[in-house]
Amino acid sequence: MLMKSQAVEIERRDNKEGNKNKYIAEKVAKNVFMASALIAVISLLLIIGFVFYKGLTPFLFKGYSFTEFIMGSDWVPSADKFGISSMVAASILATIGALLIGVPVGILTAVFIAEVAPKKLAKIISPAVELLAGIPSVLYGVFGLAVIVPAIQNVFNLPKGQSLFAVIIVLAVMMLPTIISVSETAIKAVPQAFKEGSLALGASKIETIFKVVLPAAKSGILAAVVLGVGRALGETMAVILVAGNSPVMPTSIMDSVRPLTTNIALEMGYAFGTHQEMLFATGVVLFTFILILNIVLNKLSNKAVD
Amino acid sequence: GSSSSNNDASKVTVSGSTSVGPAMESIAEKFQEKNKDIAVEIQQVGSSAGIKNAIEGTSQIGMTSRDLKDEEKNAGLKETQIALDGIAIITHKNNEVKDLTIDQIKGIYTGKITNWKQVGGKDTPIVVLSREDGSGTRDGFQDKLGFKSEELIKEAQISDGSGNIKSTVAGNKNAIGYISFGYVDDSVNKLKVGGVALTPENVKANKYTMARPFILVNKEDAMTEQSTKLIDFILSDEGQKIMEEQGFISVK
Amino acid sequence: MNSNNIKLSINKLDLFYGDNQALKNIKMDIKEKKVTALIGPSGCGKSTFLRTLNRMNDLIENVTIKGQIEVDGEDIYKSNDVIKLRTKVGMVFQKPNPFPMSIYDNVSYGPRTQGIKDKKKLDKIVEESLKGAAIWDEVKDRLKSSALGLSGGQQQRICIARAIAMKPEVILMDEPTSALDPISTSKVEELIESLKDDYTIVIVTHNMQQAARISDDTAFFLNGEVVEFSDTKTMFTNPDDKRTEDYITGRFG
Amino acid sequence: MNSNNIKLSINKLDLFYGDNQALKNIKMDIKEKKVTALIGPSGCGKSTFLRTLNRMNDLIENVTIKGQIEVDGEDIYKSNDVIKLRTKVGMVFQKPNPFPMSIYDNVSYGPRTQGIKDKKKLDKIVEESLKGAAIWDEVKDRLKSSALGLSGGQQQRICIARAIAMKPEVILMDEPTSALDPISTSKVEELIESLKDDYTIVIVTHNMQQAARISDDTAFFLNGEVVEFSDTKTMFTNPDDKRTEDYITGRFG
Amino acid sequence: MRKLKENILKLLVYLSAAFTVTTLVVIVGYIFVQGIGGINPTFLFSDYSSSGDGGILPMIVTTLYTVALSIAVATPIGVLAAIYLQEYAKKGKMVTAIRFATESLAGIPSIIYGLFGGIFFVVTLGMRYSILSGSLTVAIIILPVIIRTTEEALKTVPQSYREASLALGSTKFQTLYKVVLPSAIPGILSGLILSVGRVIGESAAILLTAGTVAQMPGGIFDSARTLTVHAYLLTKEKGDISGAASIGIVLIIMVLLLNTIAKVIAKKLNKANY
Ligand SMILES: Nc1ncnc2c1ncn2[C@@H]1O[C@H](COP(=O)(O)OP(=O)(O)OP(=O)(O)O)[C@@H](O)[C@H]1O
Ligand SMILES: Nc1ncnc2c1ncn2[C@@H]1O[C@H](COP(=O)(O)OP(=O)(O)OP(=O)(O)O)[C@@H](O)[C@H]1O
Ligand SMILES: [Mg+2]
Ligand SMILES: [Mg+2]
Repeated sequence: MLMKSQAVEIERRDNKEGNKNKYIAEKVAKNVFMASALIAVISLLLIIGFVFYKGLTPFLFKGYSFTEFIMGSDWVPSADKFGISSMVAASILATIGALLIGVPVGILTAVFIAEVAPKKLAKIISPAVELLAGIPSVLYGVFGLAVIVPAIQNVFNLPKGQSLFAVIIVLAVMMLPTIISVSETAIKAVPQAFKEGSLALGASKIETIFKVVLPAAKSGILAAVVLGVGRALGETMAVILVAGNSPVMPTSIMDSVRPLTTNIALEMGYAFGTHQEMLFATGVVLFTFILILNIVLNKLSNKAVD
Repeated sequence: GSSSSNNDASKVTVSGSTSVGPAMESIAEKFQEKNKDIAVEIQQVGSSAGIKNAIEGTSQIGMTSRDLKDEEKNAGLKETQIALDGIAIITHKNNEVKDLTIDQIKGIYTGKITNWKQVGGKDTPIVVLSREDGSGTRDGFQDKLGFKSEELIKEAQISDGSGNIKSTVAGNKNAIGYISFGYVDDSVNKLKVGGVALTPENVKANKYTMARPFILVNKEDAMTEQSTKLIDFILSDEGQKIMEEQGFISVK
Repeated sequence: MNSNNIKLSINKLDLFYGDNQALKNIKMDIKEKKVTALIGPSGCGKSTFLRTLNRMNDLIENVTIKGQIEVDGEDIYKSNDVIKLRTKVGMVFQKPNPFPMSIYDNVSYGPRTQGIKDKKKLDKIVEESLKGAAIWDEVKDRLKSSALGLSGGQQQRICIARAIAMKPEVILMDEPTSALDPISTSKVEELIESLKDDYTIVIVTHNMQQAARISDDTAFFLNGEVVEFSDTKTMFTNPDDKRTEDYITGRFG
Repeated sequence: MNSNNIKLSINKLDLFYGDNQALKNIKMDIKEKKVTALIGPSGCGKSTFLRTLNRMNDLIENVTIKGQIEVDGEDIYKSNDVIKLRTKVGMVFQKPNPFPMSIYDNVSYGPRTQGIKDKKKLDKIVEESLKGAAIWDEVKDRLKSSALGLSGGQQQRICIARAIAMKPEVILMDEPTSALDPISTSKVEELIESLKDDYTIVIVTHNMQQAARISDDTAFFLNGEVVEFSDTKTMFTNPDDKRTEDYITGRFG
Repeated sequence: MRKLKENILKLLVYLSAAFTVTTLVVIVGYIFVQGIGGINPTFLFSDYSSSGDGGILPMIVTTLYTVALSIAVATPIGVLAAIYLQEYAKKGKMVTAIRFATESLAGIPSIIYGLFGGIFFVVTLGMRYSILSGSLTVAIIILPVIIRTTEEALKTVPQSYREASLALGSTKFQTLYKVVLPSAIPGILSGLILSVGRVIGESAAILLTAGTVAQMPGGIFDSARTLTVHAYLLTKEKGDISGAASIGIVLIIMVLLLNTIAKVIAKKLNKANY
């Protein structure tokens, strides 16, 4: 029999040919990976350190009160008044609003591209969305200023259109590309076997998507949301143009607001000394804010599925 | 391009205010035409960064559109005023109010006047636009009107940059703002102040009082033959003429 | 009720993966409330055939299907209601594919999509189905833990439970006992035996004894063709075709 | 060579998935160049046990392993060289898991990672291995097409071919014929028979006849314990334990 | 009931897609309408002049430099770091902490990165205002995006592939390189495309590190002005919206080209995948 003859000339394929290389490669690779992770972590730590050092200086060494900073309502740097309560409120409201619009629209669009749309259509929309990611935020701002702001002003018959509402729309639109492309990849990676299993049980395509595919892609979708929110929150250039930037506590969605990020970007160019440090302190607050947001998002998405 | 070493003797590095920057670019172009062996590098990174760069030696010359703060002055910088910039008060093109007094403007910016009809216009609220705290234009503007940042009406819309104020005013019929004279165009309406129009002549003659200086700062020991030559060129008749062409007002 | 009613009627069925013909001119009548076994060497097209019966091949790109399949006299490839079809025609896949959810959620998935919300009702369905699939005792204490943490055979039985929880009219089973030990196998066979009273069952198996034991009709596939299709007794005692005989007796190949 | 050399020696092996004990105090000596069969009901720990032998369970989180496993007298959980271990101890998984690559690339994968680059040599290995796994004829014309487009049984044989292409010393097979028709099954059994001359083989099977036919020793697992471990003949003719007897004769449960 | 719910969900999916597509069309349309008038050969292919009749060639070149450099720096570090976190590092507090820090940094406004880069690269490391400083700064900005998307891509590769490869005596690295990474390419690619977008769209951070010199850069050690910085300065100082929109058109086309190139390359890399 065939197998016999083969068995006779058996030749074990162990540690002979080029096998040493493989061990070396493994060692080298592991170290390279670790080094990269280290570089990444170090550069990220450097930035965190830098922001915190700069941002905490006024409170640690200059006798400013952190509570007053957080709770204070007046922001007049030239008069040495640094209170950001209105900005914290603006940031929270703007983020929640943008999340409420951007996240569902983004995820559902990803669903459309990955599962619902005909292949040909998906092939057009998907790169088009990536295009949205490449448009500089300045242009989103210009667009917001020239189109969205007047639209709000006219539709609601207001003296001005710069408002929390405009910020929410612009942010929601800006987080879309990230949420869509990252979720799309996650949805596409869900094994066919899961879908088959569900469809074979008489579930419709939509049921399959919402009950099996999305939960199975949850980790990727969460990443999409986190990155999308990050992109939107870190965005300043567009927001500056549509927010109005008045440092007052918003009482309605049509009020002008100054979110934390804009405060930083707006004044950094001319800021100096304590004023500049206070802008970094704003960054520290923002960082904490995002940290909390991420924790909440993680918790929420864990609950939603288990 | 050229090597970027700071010690490169043939290179002059300038950085700072975005208001001064474009004018400096024009000057540099002319200057380089005349001095082929000298390269001028201009960074528009904001007044504060420019001053900081001059102090730290990242640049030889800093450009600022605001006065130096005490701490900055202590760093031993030499200041050279190279031009004046008139501050234009602008409104929407369809706004029928064409002239305001200093007091009216101050009233509007401090919240005492909130409706256009109080100054002879339509019965619509006034949307006040201002620059960010720390801005040179804002400093100059408030100085001349005589009020402090704290008094600025809380609801004022804040924009960074003359361009953004101009775009916003051009799009909102209720708005009022102020920008650097060099950037005014016919998309907006430039107001007279107390009956005086903003022209270089009027600024020079001190009739139109709302103006701010453009200043170059430098550390003495950072200066080279070339950088000194550049400053001299700016202050020369030819340099000042370019400044005027750019819409600013000569200091001579 | 006439027990020789035709539940599924397949006629002139051709199937291509791209240019590759995997099913050739299949003709077969599957009787209601009977067990029909599909046998044949690996790669001969059994799974492919099974998957055409509930239009699962619709999901694969580049598949071309010609011919006719009727369920209860209705051409399934003409109707648009795939969902109704699949509710009627349940399936257990060759590779166990539990959802990444808890065991309970896996089994109650079908009923829930059917709109059943009553917790008690669902509990009952889950228990019955798991018992039916001979796995209740093993998992009753861990219904809330993930189905992915189960052994291969356990996963397979979960998938069986998931399919019968739907109470379909036809159940397609692709080697449902391939990963099972003899005891579970005989339990599943018992289950099939008892399901026969109410369901039409089509089963792919590599186990000749199993086919002989549980099926009423048997189809022998070879290279995408049905070589022989007749009642099981005849086929196993007195096959028409030489190739069938060779295969059944293991003399083939 | 003494054919009763001990190749793998397992001692006091406990394994936990989290808090759940899946293997309890296993003791077993697996002889060189013999076939050892693992039998037992679904979920009893056969796969888990098999996967400890080449440290595949290292990849699962929350697994705790106690006790000792020696290959050629060396404690595999003490040594750091898992790679050498796995080169020596090959594996065929319960669920066929071909790579998303061509058939050729799947089979030549192992040799290539071992540094073999010579195209001719690789061609030869691929051909031999596919022949050995009784699938050469079916795929020889489509070696360059994706292994994922194969039928279940074909995929399983590709995975067998992939494992023997490495020429390991020990081959662990988790139900290698579960998805195969009788002919392929007997071909794989022949393969195992012939491999025995050079390899030590551990095989999980649910098929008692298969265990009886091909193995020299058999271990019967129940609830994570080895109830009985002896040479196959004894076990199938004269089992020590009542439970073994019940299981083998199908009277169990 | 079931049908109704189903139809509502379906409707929501379609509405969302419609919203996205409309937004896209309106924004891109706006940019084209505003900017197309400014597009001409002189604008595209001639050197910049402060008098306004010059072109944006130096900015185009600078943008390409910046994209190439920052992607070249961030991709290997980001992808390799993600591999380390996902495949090598012991799951635990440390990894969770790193992931959290990474994600939270993704939300810090880029101007802060700019200030950091302005101190760290420009002054401390003596790189001065240069394309290099700018690229390194944005490289840090896009690091979180690359790390996180790569991690997700790795997670979606079925464990059975890894098991199969390791069981064949492959090293972890071989497994990664030959099986895992090819399967993860689409995910990594979408991260890269997002990052290219982010680099191209960045203004504040680059302005403070690469500077704004409107001249043709001689190399990566020169200070220069990217397209976006140019657009930013135009809108901010001059309110020149149509100028900015013209640049926007150039950027859109550039993004389109870069994405296509990225996909072609990925396809090549991905030949192992069926
Ligand atoms: N990854 C896992 N996490 C938690 N529990 C597991 C995991 N894998 C297996 N188990 C449990 O360990 C026990 C033994 O499983 P194992 O896969 O070893 O069974 P088996 O004997 O191979 O069964 P089968 O014949 O069905 O494949 C089972 O109860 C199973 O549910
Ligand atoms: N998705 C696919 N794309 C291309 N060819 C396929 C695909 N699925 C199956 N085939 C081919 O179609 C033929 C029939 O496959 P099928 O899965 O129906 O076989 P089977 O009879 O179920 O075999 P097994 O007993 O091994 O499961 C085989 O040659 C197989 O390679
Ligand atoms: Mg099959
Ligand atoms: Mg098993």
